[in-house]
Amino acid sequence: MAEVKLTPNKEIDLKVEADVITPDEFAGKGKSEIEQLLVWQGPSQYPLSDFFDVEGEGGSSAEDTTIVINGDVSRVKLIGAKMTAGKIIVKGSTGMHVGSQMAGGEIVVEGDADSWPGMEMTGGVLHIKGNAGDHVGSAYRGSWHGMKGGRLIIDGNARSQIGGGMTGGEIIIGGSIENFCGIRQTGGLIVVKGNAIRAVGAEMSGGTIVIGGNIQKFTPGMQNEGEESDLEFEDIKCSGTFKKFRGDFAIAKNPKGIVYAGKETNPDL
Amino acid sequence: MAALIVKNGYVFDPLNEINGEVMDVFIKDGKIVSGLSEAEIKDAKVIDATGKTVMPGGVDSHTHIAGSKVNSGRFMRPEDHYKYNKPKTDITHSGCGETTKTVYLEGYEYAQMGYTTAFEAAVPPMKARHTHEEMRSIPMLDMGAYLVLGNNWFMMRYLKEGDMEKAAAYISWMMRAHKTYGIKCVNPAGVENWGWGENVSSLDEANIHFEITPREIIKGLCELNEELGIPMPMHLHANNLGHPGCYETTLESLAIPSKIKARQDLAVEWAETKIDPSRDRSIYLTHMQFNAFAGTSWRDFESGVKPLADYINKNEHVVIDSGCVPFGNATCMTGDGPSIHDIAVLTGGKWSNCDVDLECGSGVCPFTYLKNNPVHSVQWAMGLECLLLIDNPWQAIMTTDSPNGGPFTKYPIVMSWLMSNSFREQTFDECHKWANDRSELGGVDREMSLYDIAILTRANPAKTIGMVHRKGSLGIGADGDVTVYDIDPTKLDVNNHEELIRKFSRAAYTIKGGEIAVKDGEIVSLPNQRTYYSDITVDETAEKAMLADVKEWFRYYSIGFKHYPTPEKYLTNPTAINVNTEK
Amino acid sequence: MKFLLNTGSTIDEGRLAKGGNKYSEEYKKECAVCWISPEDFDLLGCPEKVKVTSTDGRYSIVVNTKCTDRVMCGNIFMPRAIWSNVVVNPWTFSTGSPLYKGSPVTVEPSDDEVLDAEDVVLKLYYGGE
Amino acid sequence: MVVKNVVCPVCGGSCEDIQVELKDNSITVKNACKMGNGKFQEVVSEHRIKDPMIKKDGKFVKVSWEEALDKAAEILANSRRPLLFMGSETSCEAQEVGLHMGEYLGGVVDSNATICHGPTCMGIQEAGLPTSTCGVAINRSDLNIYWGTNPLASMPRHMSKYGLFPRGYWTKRGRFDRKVITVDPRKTDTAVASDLHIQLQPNSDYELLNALLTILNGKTPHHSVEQVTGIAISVMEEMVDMMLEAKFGSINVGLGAGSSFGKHRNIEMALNLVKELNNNHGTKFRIGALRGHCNVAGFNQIATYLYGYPFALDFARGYARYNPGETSCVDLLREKDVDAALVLGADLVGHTPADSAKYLCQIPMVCIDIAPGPTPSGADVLLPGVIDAFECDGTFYRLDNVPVYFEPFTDSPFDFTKSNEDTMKQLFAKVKELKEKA
Repeated sequence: MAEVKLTPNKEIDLKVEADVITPDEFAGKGKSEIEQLLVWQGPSQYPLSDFFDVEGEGGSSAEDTTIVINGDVSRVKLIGAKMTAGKIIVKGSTGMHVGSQMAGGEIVVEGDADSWPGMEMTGGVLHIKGNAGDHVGSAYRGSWHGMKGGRLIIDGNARSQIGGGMTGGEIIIGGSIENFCGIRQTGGLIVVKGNAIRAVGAEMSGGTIVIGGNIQKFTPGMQNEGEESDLEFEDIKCSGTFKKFRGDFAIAKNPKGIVYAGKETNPDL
Repeated sequence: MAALIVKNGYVFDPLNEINGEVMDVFIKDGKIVSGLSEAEIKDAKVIDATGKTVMPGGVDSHTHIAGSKVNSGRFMRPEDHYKYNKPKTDITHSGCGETTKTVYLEGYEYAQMGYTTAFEAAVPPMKARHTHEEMRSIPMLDMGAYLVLGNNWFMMRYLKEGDMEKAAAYISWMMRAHKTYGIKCVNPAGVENWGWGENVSSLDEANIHFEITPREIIKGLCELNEELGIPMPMHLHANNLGHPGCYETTLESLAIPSKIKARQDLAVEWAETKIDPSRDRSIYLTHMQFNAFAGTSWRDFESGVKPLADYINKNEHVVIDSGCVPFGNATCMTGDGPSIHDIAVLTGGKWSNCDVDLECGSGVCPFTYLKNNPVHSVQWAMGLECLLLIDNPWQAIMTTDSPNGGPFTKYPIVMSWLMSNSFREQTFDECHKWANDRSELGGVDREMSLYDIAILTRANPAKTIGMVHRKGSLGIGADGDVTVYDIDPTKLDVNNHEELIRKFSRAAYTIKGGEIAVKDGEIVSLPNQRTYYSDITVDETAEKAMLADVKEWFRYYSIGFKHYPTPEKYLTNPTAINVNTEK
Repeated sequence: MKFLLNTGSTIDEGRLAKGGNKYSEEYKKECAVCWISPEDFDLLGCPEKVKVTSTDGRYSIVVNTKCTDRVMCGNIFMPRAIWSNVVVNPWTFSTGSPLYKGSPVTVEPSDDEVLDAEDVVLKLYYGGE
Repeated sequence: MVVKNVVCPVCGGSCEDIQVELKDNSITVKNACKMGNGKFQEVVSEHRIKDPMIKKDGKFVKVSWEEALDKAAEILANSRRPLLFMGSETSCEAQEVGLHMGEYLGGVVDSNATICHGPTCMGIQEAGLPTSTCGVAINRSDLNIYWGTNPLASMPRHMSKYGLFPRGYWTKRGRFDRKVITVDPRKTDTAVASDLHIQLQPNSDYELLNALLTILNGKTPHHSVEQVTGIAISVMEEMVDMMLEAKFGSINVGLGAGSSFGKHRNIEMALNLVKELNNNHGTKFRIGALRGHCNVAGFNQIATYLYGYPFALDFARGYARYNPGETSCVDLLREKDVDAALVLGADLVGHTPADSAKYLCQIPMVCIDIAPGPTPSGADVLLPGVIDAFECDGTFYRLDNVPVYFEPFTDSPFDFTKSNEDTMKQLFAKVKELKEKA
């Protein structure tokens, strides 16, 4: 397995778009070729080496290539976008769109991720160890088709519109979330260990959401369907007792979306 | 501008009955000429078309590319845009949109396919300024637009009262006020009912309050159209569109003007053509495929094209465009609010609707035609049936009702299906078996020639809408609009449809008004565009009396009378066509 | 005390803004104002002026008060203008539009001066760093 | 001389029945509302910005038009990522030049919608827009709902012209033929004039709309909605009944829905509600936004047909990309992701949150405006604006997206520019010249 190490070499003012940072692009390329890959800053393109010191070279295929980003890249967008194989490790925080439309391979972000991680992803694993912004694994504006497959794990908190239009795959969030989690979801699974503010499962017609903590403002179109304990979704287990709801009846006459809300944490529901 | 010679190509010019003869085409000062002087030849730019196909510039007589409903489509569909982008170049603007394209892209992509002329199919009068604003921004294409009148309060009132003189004066005033070209009639009487959430279901059902029937409106508008000598026949989007069984309504609708004689009265200098350039049809049915559904529900849905085609084969007063469905992404948009609403209920997707003061309405919803969907696959077959079962190509025009059946950029695929039986067979194999079981297409082995294609995409649309004085032919005096496709007719292999599609998609040359706009499928210059509208002469007294009515009823409009018309400022090279001058 | 801040137009705010009078005393009188419900006003001790502080505590603005039953308890209203926008939450929930309506803010009585619109620009935005 | 049928350039109402009489130093205006009248007085006002100015050592100094224009062009041409803010207080024609310039420079172009009905636009992108032009509501509507808007303050003639009082074809008795519901956490004058005032808790529009739809779909909303919205389910049911009893209902949404917590999702839900109401419930419904700013709808329309998106267009890659929160003005400024700005006909410094306003004051900024205010104060180059519909012709789009062509009743007071469109074109030519030299 070949490893390419990218070390940020300057403070970035205007944000940079680096959708070339993928194992697919790096595969088969030597150090100097990687250095010459072009990234965008505003309307101009610059070699990758203007922003990163490059060490190592790509493997023979994407699968054989690991990219380690050695530092904070919170002003760099689109890292790992559309990647199909291989691995990216970010030893810091990333900007928007990390792993956007990714189809395979693995991305690990040790810090935080800005909004839109894993937009419309179809496969692979995207693991963010810190917090994430809005639109985790969601669809682009106007589209009702978000994440289709793969797994998105966020150890910390995430904000609004998680899994918008999700049709498949799993999103697992260790911390708390804000608004409109699973909006327009039609398939797949979202598990949130912490609390939610509002509109969980709004406009969903399929798929499953589990909220372990408290939901401040519940979605009115959800109808109670009793209780279930110790949920299991293949390798994902949620222990404890949950109130089960089906919905969203605001959006459909016979919706198939399921929301589980922790029983202890939601005495008022 | 230097003269231009398109040399040595295989020329297909149906209006001059030229079928693949090798010849030269000469253009001077933007017009086709019979030849050039020696001095002119010396300075002329020469395009070597040896081994290539030469046709007049393409003409689209029914497309949705400008105006408020088109823009509603663009507005509500960012997901249609974000993956379909064309960056700016030194001479072109950027653009985006697979089915709801931005204005610049519309001009460029039509030109890249060899088209030079496109007419916008529906203008809501009160929003005509918007349509013109967009047309002004569409590069390269010569354009015109049809005014929606089938549910207009003034029109319905005059027709109900039988006041044909004022009705004629109203049409004349409206065409001038809004700089539009012909009459469009969408779901007559039904769209007004949609103002209350209703529709009409038969030709003899009177609508709410105005108490006029679709039949009366169609008849009235067809009569007025010919009385005024308007360039094109009354352009009908029939009632019940998109509902199983609607073909029967369509059949009845086509019969309404069967006794009305076409009368086109234009003060223009016609280009020289062998075939009589004036039109002989009294009704132009649009997107026939959507109006040809048979069956009683989606379960027993089937093609109703055959009975309609049979009727058309026996009745010369009808011309149609097809509204083909080439599969894939589309955006449904029409002035028929209730029909779009029904589609949106079926899809459960996004839905836009806009009813317009005293005039008309519109609806928009995204749509995807899937090969494995039984109904969609039949619709694909039906669109091709419309063109293949009608015997006389001069009664048919190829469209996708862009972007309803699919975007116009898919015309090359449709052209290839028409030319290649093996390509149709291949598609039958790929799609749901209903396509074969529930249409007649499988039994058709007709393969269209390049000559037929030239009729369906150039000569006949131009003739139908009364533009042969400039468009649709390579006759002397016609506009210097020429398409060169890199297709050698002597070596044409229609089984290689992939190559055919590619060659129709990227013209070797598109020449517009004598300027080379496209070379090898790329935009190389941006010739000026023009907007045509009808300036119809009517009796002044009738006009005065009509205007008195209009002003009185104007209090029901939310816009003032003074701000209602469209000033010429919104048009690029406004070109009035004087109509009804002999009367 | 914690409140939800609602901002919006008032007819005189519109009249003065459209009339180009953003630097007039009249505009300041109309817009540098915090509407408070009678109950909350009492709780605050009926102050003539209050200091409103943004959600994250980084920005504050002092404005006059207006006691009115037009707003509900727990809410305050400020005409949309530079004073209210100083304390509006700049986070847009990925929509581009900040929380002009419903920003959580803190309100406390104050004796400080109410700044003119121009001074807000000069003192807070230019001199602020 | 009295000029009739003048178009008012203040709000999205685009009233076109204004009468003006302009004398040497005064103007008399008829038919305009308080706000409109305020603007008409600008033609003769003392404070009008008349001279081009450049800020030198923190102070504005008067300079020639050429010098100011050169400096402005320099700022834009030297920028690595400019923000062009095409405000709503000008014509589509001027805004179009800004879009072209943004495309040319690879910058970002935004407009007032971004801090106004941007979320409404985004809601439409999620659900579509079942609407009509205003006349349809005038002629047919027997139920009018004001949701999160107080038109008496933001569009003062809306009630008399479009919403409440107008006598239409089937509503000949005006107010007597209409019921009115207002949804607003504040007891506004509009709320007071209504038949039903739903005084919901702030930031609970989404839950209320979701509950109304649930009722419409034949279910009882979850009981917690009463506590969340502060509205009893029985009142919600009453509201649904009123909607279903209407022959034709018209909903007018304001920023109370689009700008509060929930943003575009509130609007999306309102649009879903209207969609469902049109599905065989025996009623017809339309919805429209009250566009407070003059030509804010116009920018949305032209940006969409020219480049595909209604606002927040980022041209960095040579074509437009759109992602509010990333490519929108407030976020770009907050994130310091642009390095220069051009602001035409909008008070961005006054109307964006402090972080954004502050950064805008720090970067080089060109401002085109007519009167002093926070944004002119924050500018480095100040170019005098021309007042559309008073001093030049052009196009506005009305709140219902109907384009209105306006003609002036007087001339531009300047010999160096005829209109903002003219100014923008002159500026663009200079920018091109500089860029091509470099």
